[in-house]
Amino acid sequence: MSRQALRLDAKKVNSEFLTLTYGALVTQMLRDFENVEDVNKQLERIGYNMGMRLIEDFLARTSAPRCLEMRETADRIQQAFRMYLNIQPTISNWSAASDEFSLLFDTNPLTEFVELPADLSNLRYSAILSGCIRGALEMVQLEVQCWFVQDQLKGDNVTELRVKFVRRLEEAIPAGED
Amino acid sequence: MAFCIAIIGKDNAPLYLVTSDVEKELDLQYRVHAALDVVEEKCQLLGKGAPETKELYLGLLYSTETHKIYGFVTNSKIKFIIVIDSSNVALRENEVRAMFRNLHILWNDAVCNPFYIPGEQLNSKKFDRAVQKLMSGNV
Amino acid sequence: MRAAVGLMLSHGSVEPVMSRPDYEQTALHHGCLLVLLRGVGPSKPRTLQRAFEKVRRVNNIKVNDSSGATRSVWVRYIHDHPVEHNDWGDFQSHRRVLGLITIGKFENQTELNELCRQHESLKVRYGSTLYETRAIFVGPEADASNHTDGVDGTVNAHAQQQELETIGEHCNDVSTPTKPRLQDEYTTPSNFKAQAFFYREQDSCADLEPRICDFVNALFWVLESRRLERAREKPDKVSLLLAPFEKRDFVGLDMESRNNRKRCVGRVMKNLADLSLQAGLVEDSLSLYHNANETLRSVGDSLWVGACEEGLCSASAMLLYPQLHEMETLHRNASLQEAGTSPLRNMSEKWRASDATKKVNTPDANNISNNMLNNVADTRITSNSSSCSSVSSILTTNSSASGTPTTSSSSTSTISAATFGHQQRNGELPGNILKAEEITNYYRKAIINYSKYRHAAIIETEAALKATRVCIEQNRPLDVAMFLQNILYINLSMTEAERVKRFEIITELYQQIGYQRKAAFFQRLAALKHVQQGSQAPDWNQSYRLMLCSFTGYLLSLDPLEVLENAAGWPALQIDLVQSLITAARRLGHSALATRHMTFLLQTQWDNMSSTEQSEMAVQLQNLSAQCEGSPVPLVLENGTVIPPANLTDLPYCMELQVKDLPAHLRPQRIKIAKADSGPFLFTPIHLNSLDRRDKKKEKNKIAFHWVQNDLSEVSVRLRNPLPFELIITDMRLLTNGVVFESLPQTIILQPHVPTNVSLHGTPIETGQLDLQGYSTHTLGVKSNCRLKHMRGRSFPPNFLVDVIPALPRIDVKTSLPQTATFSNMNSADIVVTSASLTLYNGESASCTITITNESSTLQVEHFELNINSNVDQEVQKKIFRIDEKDLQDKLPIAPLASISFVVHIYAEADFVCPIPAASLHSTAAGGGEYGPSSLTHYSSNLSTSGHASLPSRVSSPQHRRIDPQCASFRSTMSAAQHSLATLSLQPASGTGPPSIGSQYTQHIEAQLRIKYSGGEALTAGYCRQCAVSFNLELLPSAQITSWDVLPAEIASQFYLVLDISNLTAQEMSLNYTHNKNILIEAKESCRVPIPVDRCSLEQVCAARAAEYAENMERELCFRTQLLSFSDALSKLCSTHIAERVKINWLLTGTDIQGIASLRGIVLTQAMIDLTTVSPLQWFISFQDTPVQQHGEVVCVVGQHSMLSIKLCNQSLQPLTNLELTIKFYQDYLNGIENYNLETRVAISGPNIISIPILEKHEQTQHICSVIFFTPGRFKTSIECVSRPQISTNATNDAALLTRSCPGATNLGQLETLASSQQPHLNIMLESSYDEQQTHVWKFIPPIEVTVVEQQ
Amino acid sequence: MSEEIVFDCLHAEIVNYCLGNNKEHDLATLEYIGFTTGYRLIERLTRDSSRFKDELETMKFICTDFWTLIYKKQVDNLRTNNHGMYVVQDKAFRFLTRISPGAKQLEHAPKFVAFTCGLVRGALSNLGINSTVTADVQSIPACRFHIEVNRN
Repeated sequence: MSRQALRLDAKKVNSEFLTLTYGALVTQMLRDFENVEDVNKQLERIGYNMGMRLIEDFLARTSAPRCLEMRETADRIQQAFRMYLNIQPTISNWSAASDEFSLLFDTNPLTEFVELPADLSNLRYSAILSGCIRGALEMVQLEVQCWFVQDQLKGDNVTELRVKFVRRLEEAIPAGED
Repeated sequence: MAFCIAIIGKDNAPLYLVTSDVEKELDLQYRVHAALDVVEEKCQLLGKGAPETKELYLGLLYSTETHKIYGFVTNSKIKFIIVIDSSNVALRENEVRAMFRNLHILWNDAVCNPFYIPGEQLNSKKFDRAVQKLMSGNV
Repeated sequence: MRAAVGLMLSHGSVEPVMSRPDYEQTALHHGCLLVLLRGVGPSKPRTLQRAFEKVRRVNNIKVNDSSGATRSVWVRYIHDHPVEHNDWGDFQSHRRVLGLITIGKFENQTELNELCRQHESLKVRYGSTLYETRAIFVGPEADASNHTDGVDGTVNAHAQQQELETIGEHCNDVSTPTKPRLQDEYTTPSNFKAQAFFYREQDSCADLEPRICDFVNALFWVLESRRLERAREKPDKVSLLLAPFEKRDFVGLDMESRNNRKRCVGRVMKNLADLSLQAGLVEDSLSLYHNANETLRSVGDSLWVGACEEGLCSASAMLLYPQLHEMETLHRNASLQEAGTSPLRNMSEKWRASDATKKVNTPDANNISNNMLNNVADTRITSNSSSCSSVSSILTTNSSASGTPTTSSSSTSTISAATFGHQQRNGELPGNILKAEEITNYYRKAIINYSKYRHAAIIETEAALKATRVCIEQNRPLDVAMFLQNILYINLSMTEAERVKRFEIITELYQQIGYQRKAAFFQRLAALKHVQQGSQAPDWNQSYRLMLCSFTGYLLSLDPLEVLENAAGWPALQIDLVQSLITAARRLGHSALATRHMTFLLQTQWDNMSSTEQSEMAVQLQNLSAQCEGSPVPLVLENGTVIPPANLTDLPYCMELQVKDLPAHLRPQRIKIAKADSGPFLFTPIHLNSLDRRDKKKEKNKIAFHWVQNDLSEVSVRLRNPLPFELIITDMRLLTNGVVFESLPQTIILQPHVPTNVSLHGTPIETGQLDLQGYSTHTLGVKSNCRLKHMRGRSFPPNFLVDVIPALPRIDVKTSLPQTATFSNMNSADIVVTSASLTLYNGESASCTITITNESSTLQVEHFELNINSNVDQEVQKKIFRIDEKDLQDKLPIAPLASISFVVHIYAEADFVCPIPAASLHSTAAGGGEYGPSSLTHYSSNLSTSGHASLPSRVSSPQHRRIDPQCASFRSTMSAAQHSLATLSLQPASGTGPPSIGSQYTQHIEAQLRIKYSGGEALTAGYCRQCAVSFNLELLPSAQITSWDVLPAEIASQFYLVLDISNLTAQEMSLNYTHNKNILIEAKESCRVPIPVDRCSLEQVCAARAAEYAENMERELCFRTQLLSFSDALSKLCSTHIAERVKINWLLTGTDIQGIASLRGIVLTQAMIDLTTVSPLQWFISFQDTPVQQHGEVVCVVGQHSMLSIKLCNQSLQPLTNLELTIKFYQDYLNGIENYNLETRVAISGPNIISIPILEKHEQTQHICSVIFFTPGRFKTSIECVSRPQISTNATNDAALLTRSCPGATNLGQLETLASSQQPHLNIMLESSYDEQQTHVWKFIPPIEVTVVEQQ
Repeated sequence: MSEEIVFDCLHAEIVNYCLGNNKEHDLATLEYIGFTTGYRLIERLTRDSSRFKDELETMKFICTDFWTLIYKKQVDNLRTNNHGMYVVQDKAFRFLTRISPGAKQLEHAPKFVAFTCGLVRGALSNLGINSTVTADVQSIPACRFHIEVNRN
């Protein structure tokens, strides 16, 4: 490692690299599709795929047992965010049936530098996150819905991601189990 | 505390210019523009083995009875220029340096906005706000 | 020394501060003798210029001093010199004027006196410092015998005194050699003591230079003496030298104090240094300065320390940069010109200079100077590369302003610089000289020291400028910038004019180091100063000039194209600059320029302006152009600056430009010309053609179609008005090159932002290639040429190329028939120029006269060809339309403006025959001989309801198709037709299509009479035009044959054609069916008419068959699958047979409308055919051995058997097979009832049905039987012979195959021979190929009537 | 590192995305995404480094510091012909380590280097060096990048 690089905080560079690359991807997509909704879908899908791969890594690292109820799941998700994006969303707004909760991000590395142009107000820039959660949970037989309630990019002061339990999937043993 | 902050592109096209007093904007723009010769001079001196420091801060470009004009160049050949009030003797040079550093950081972030197209004029609320802060001297 | 003090006092009153800085002063001037060189007298003609130059040329002389050393003495000539500056002579001795030279021209004594007077007064003025003066008088050529009238003797006395002391003795010895002649004619006034040189106007003044040298020499020696004086002074005696403003400071101070002594000594030393420097003792001066510096610093005499430091710099500079002397000469010229271009050149030679001085620099210094040189290169690039073009455009102005000398002088100076360099190398440099970079520091120090004294402001300013110039020499741009910037800091009270001057100097110096932006900045300031509010005499002219020059700095060019090209610079500033330029132009009252610049602004900065700005500017432009409208021509300023045209290419914004083809009916098209005489031209079209093709390959801006000489042509443009208000464009027309083109002006009004299509018209006057470049507009009061190639961001080709072919004649077409309201929906309807509509009853005929007028006044129509095409098939069409081509061609050519006419004959062709009813079909299929009245009545009845309602059923009947495939085919189209007539009229008739059926209904026929015509050169070039007349025919049903039948006639050679004819018109119709047989039919009624017709002879039948064979053979050869069957041929034969013989003329009674209904296309059943043709069987019937005659009465007796002999003979050309002879007796009760079961009344011996397997041609067969009648009565005998088919269809196919595969089977004869031989399959073949499976019935008609009587 | 895997996933997805839609221009798109990323990233990474004297200095920075930061390892070899051609050798290139070596994979290699080519080109271009960056993979996961500076 050279004198130069030492000065730069590797962690920071990592997340910036990620952020910028993601930004480049989004803008490219906006070039590719004229319809913003398509972009949202694409991003969500990409997130979904990533989620499916990340969960494996996650389970491998934290040999965490299968969680039995949503609250545990929520904690894991929180943990995952800390691990992968080193941000810690706060979990809140549990529904009465405690099958639905919100992740509140006061910072979101993906949107660190982003400023949405007026004409892209309906772009869900961070759609990848919701996709990720869905993808990951599906791998552990949890079908959830996941959507943005608030977004700092749209001027809200937090970014709120809502996660709702739909059903347990009964399929083959998920990766990393037992 | 600063009259004017200007950002000038690789090709010396103005990317961003803000003044504390809109009345003076044009006049200041003229002054900033005039400063470019010296900026270029200083940029070229580097690499000519000149004793010049290798730091991005170019120092005082020139000063008049009313204005002091400082320069700064990024490695990507983006030039920053800050015009301050000559009468303001309180302002030390290293404060100017600090301003440049902050400006540089702001600029970096602005450039990292995926929706900003490099080389084009920068218009960003975020940036405006931050720069205003910077000019008024409370960062 | 007393003098000095006295002098000091004498000027006590004078304002101690110098009035203004001497901006031209350089470091080297410290070492020069200052000489005031003045033109005097009323007229200062150019002729004096030579004198001035000669004088100026003497700026350096070499003198050998007492010690024998050579001194290099420099002179600086100045034009004027504020006298108070002399007072600073103690401070810096080079500020003293030491010499005076006046140059004046005189015509007569009085003028000469005046010159003398002025010279003298100048002497008085500067008397305090002058060492020497000279007067140069240029006198008239011829002897003007005008004598001196006494000059006023009252000349300043004491001034005279002084002179006498100084130059008294010079006068005597030098004045003698001066030219006597002029001097004799004119005498200088007695009080004029100065030494004068007289020259004739045209005199080359050869001896002037040496004389000036003498003069300088003189000056030197005086100076030298002063120096020595100074040098000899005792340190303890020296008095205090003072700068003018210091006097008060030292009043009443103890001059003897140690400090002040030091001060005195130091200052004197410094003064001595100055003098030595002037006297050419640079090294001495160096050391003196150093010492003085020491001494004075120790006493903190800052002002003078500064002076010492500056002195050191000057002395060092003199040694290091002697070439600066030359720079000066160059500079003098440069200063005249606008420095726009200078930086480049100055730079380049700068480094040569520094190269020369390199040796003396310390190593690091010299590699700096190396870097400097790269650096210089760079600055040059950065400052100019981007806008070198724009520089060039400025350059034109400068060169024109300053003339050539700049370049020449620069070159000389550089050369000399080099030589100096050598000298330096030879001469060893003193050790105490300042190093290059030290000089800068010393200047800095000096300036700081000066800056401590308010009154030294000017000294300080000048020092800064000198420093600047040295730094330029050293290529230290940053230091230059630093010093120049410093100048602005120095606050000295000066006039606006002075400030402007200061800015201009700064500008110039910045330009020398290539700081274009800085230069521009100050240039602009200067420009603004010139006209700032409150300034009593605003100089808009200067302001304008400077603004224009500052363009380079802002990367602006005068040429809009360039600006748009290298879109660089700071828009906001560019806009502002141009705006203030406009203001200046306006104030100058130069509205043309104002308009031009405003146009420029709109054109170049459009994208950088907000929409509101845009419209504001547009409005301003409108106001400006109101005074002087803009046009696309270059403007030239007094100084020769050329302001290129500015066009508003995008106002309005052109979205699309389309070259239009001529209207279809005028479009030129190629014709093949068979004309032999057009030999020479014959190649032109082909050549042109090939050329076109080649062009199309390489250039896409080549237009595919042609325009025609003298034909109005069109280009359509799509425009958008980007302004928020209505934009009026007048005089918009096409811009073209190449062939002469008359474009028509066009005025349009564009609403804001609404794209509008505009068509521009024009007429090519010549033939050849036309180059469409764009269009010109006149909007907002500005004329613009908007060329495609200048319209940016719209992938337009640079131009369009259209070929213009020779003029073509043009015709007008009229018809004698009324025009149609309906549009033709045939293809290429666009060429239709007129139309004709006509309604006819089927079978009726009419004619239409068409008149062609040649509209062109010069060309005649030589080539004229017609063709008709329509929605009916060729055959029918031929029947409908007839034109006598021959007669037409005779009328050609059509002379200009003449007209011809020709007739089109039109016949309402239709098929009057309706297909046969299904009913009768069945009956025939059943084979029974049972048709006629019954079927007919049935048919007519259902006709009366509606003839066609029942058609489909008929169509679908299978047998029918079997009978006649073609019919089937047309039926199907027909049925289609019934459902929609439209389809009918649309599809061009296939087979015997539409017209043949529609006959019961009104049908529409559309046709185009297409006319190709040409003439003149175009014809020889192979072009013509095509137009068309569209015909709209409405054919109404008239007579209609709804059903028909064929009955045997009384005589075997004839048959009766019985027709049901119905009148489909709305009026009574009289029908003439056979000669002199007429019948009237009510509207919508029908009636039956019998028409006797001769049978169709066997020969014809054979012919038909022969034809058919031939055809079949052919078909086989081309492997057609379906063979015709005999009956096809035969039925065709019969139907044409009938059609030819039977014509039915109808006439609508009470009108003259009449027509002919033909029976063409009548379809016959097999039975009918058998009746139509002569029977192949010949009957020989005898009863009781008595042959039975036609209608012959046969009588026999009851119970008595009688012989009935039936003999058959085959008359036809082929065997008849499976014949079955039937004999039946019956009783006809004449009430339609016939009784066939007569077992009790008659008996026949032997069978009454005899089968005959085959009856070869000409073969006879006989059947004899005996008949017995048991009861008397009237009996009838029907004898008929039936041929029944029995070969299966697939056998037919085999046969067909066989026939095809049978190579020999080419002609009829052969087949017959084959037939006679007994090979069964051949039989099959034959049978199949002629009499295919059809039932034929041949009767012996009429039936034999037998009357049986009782026995007697 | 846990963050790395996130990026690796993203990178993989980007590759898929580009190859997902029509085949012909996908590598170009991929390269371009890299370009814009590099162009912006370098702006930040050079914030604290002093001005580069010349091309070589710049190149050094890109090929050592920059590389190390992004790819978590130093390049194994950096050579130049001093005529504007630089060759960077990475024996275990980050984006190739995850695919199993083999001839079949080799033809897929371009997908995994295109982004980086763009990244480097972008970074250089923002530092005022116009270049053409190509890569060749002989045996996964080894990879060589050729940076050719386009003078003038």
